[in-house]
This record gives sequence, structure tokens and C-alpha cells, in this order.
Amino acid sequence: MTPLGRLTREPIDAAVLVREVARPAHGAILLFLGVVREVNDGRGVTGIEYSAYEAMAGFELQAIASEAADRFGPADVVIVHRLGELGLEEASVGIAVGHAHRDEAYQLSRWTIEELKRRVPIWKREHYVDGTREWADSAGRPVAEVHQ
Amino acid sequence: MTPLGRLTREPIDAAVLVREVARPAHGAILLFLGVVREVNDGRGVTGIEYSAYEAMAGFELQAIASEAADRFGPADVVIVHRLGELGLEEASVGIAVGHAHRDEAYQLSRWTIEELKRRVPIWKREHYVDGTREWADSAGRPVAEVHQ
Amino acid sequence: MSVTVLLFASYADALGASSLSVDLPAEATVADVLAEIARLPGSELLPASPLVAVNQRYASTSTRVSPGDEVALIPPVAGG
Amino acid sequence: MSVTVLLFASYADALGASSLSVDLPAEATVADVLAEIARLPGSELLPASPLVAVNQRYASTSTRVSPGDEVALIPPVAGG
Repeated sequence: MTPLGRLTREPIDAAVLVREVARPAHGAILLFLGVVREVNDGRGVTGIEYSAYEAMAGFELQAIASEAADRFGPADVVIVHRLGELGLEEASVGIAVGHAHRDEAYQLSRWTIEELKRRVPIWKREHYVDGTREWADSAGRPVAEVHQ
Repeated sequence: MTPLGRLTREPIDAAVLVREVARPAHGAILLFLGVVREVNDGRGVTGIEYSAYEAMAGFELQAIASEAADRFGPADVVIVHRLGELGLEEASVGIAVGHAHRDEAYQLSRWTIEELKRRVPIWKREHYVDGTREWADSAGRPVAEVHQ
Repeated sequence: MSVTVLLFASYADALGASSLSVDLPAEATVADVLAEIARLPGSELLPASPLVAVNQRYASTSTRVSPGDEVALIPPVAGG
Repeated sequence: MSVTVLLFASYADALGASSLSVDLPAEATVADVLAEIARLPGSELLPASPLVAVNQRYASTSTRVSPGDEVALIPPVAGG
């Protein structure tokens, strides 16, 4: 079976994720996509390079998918995070959830992305319009500033 | 330009909706799908037939899409509601939103589906495993019971 | 004057019609339309004050109707 | 005994390496690993107590390490 939490170097396919969580018992499906945007923390961005402690990140993604499904009752959860060089408008993360009811689907989706941002060992280096690159934390601030 | 709020008799295509709200300014895309599920209010369901006061429903869907985009700042919102006979696992409604930030994207998506359920003149007749059919309200209760 | 009354879903089933022409005195309101509908067989299955739209916009019982208006009785909506 | 220390992202840049082998006394803990790392040039760019994982699970400074363990220093994560 395809892992429910996984890393990929290929573009994330929205339709595939939606199909993976579809079940006759589900009345609501929610797909979250985190996308590379052109501005972060006031600076023009041309792309983002994602890297990971791959073995551990895969484990944590899988653990979050399982915990999410346990926490919010009968649910299907799939999490895919992309690694490598991404351009503008490309999805870095896709989270699909299926649940009988929409209220739980929204809570589940939100919990999953927050948990991913909190604990999965993935890093991003932003590429700026001026040609520079910097490691950024999850809020988009350069890591060097955070440590000062 | 394709209306941002619209009715369709064709299957709802998740990938198309996601593409419609993608912009370089958006960091978060959220797609909600309402899906026909096999049980409602404790009864086995085989399908749902959706109908509408079409001219007014189209107007309200369009109005909700515009209000949603105004209410939550720079955002893109597309709402598609399907009419006709739907089988299990088929999507009756698709709502795609794009926003710079995920917090607003979640709020926006949720506001839009609640508003749609509150005011768009669309009705559903559920088909049950025992061969009967009944008009149901948005909570899935047969309308006859609601009026008693 | 006359207006067109549209019926949907369970209301159309109750009254056995999806569209009716209703004759009204001049300066009539939505309340007058509802009073006419209440005289029809099957109307006992409708609530006393159904939601109403005039020309595809939600309206109240005091909304004035004009000749040729499209008045719709809106059953509990169930989209989504 | 020796353990492998993995470095990522800004920490790998700071120390100029993505993997190191560190020699330790028997019964060493994560705190001992961090003390060894703190002696290396570039380590002044790391926080005093970085997040650490041992064998791919988050660990604390008091976690014991065993010969051949994989100890990873985890910069602030930025997935999503």
C-alpha cells in the first residue's frame, strides 16, 4: 500500500490525492495545497529548494497521518511533501482528508498541516529576485535572523 | 470569463477548480468537496438527485463567491454545484479558494460552504436502498418531518 | 394583475404543479400571493410562512409585487 | 565508541559538513555529543541547545547514545 505520509520529487497531483481519500462513507473531502508564492517576508521570491532528513521526515509524515485519522474518528488522510527545486505556483505540500462530516474534515486538515509544520524535519532555502538564497524558517524569516 | 459561482450537470473536476484559483500571490489553496455518502440520518442511500431554482441559484453562488473574496482580503474563490442524479462518491459541490495565507484560506472555505448551505435555492431528493425517495433538508432529515 | 408563482421540490409535489398564474388586486404584496396559494388543495402541506423570492431575490411578506413578477416559494434549501 | 552525527540545512553550512563521526566515552548522552560538536569551528553559529534526534526520533540532551547511533541536529523545521 502507498504510505499515507510520504516524500516525493515529482509534482503533486491534486486529483490523485483526492481519489486516495474517497470512500462511500465520506461526505466531505478537503484538499490543502501549500504553494510557492512570489513574496515572503516582503522579499521577491523566484523559487524554493526543499530538503529533508528523509528517513525521519517520512516516519513523521506517516505518524501524523495515522494520528490524524485516530484523533478525528473514521477518516482517511494522505500527506505528500515535495523535495527539490520548486518554482512559483508549485505545491510543496498536499494534504487530502476524507471524513463523514465537513466539520471534522476541516479540523483534521488544519491539525495536520500545523503538526507537519511543527515537527517534520524539512527545510527550505528561498531563492530571491536579487539572486541571493537563504534558509528560511516556517514563518519565512531567514534562519540567521532567528538566531540573533 | 467563467462565472466564479456556477451550476453544472457534469462531474466536478478537482484539478480544474484548483487551477482556477492558482495565482503567484497565493501560498495556500484549499479545495472542499461535498460528496454523496452511503448513509444519511441512519438510512442507506444509493444516490441523490439535486435540483435548483436555477437562475436564482446561479445568482446566489456568484454573489457568495464575490462576497467571500471581499470579506477575506485578496482571494480567489470558485464555487461549482452539480445538478441531476448523483451516485455514491460523486461530488455535489466543489469550492476552491486561493489566498496568500492558510489561516484565511481555511476561514474563507468554511464561510463559503456554510453560506451556500444557508441561502442557495438547491434541493436534494435522496434515493434509499429500500427503493423510496424523499426530499431532504440540508441536515439530511426528510422535509416532511421538519414540517411536523 | 397576475404574477407567476414558481414551486420547487416538496412544495411542487404538495401542490402538484411547478408553476401557477395567480390573479391579484393592484398594489398586492407577497402576503396576498401567499393567501391565494393557501386556498389551493395541497397547500396544507406547506408551512404558514414559507421563504419567498421575488424576481430571484429573497423577499419578505410585505414586499410589493408588480404585474408579471416571478414569485418563488422556496422550500428549506439543501445544497452542498 | 563512535556515533554518526548528521547535519542539515543551515547547520550543515555552518559546520561545512553534512555528516561527522564523533568519538565518545562509554555511557555518553546527547549532551556529550553536543559538547563535542561545540568544539568545532563554525559551531558558534548553532544555538546552544539545538533540537536533536537519535536514530530518527526526537530525543533530549539526557538521552543515552550507543555505538553506531545516528544522531541528527535538527535546525528549525520549515516544511509546508
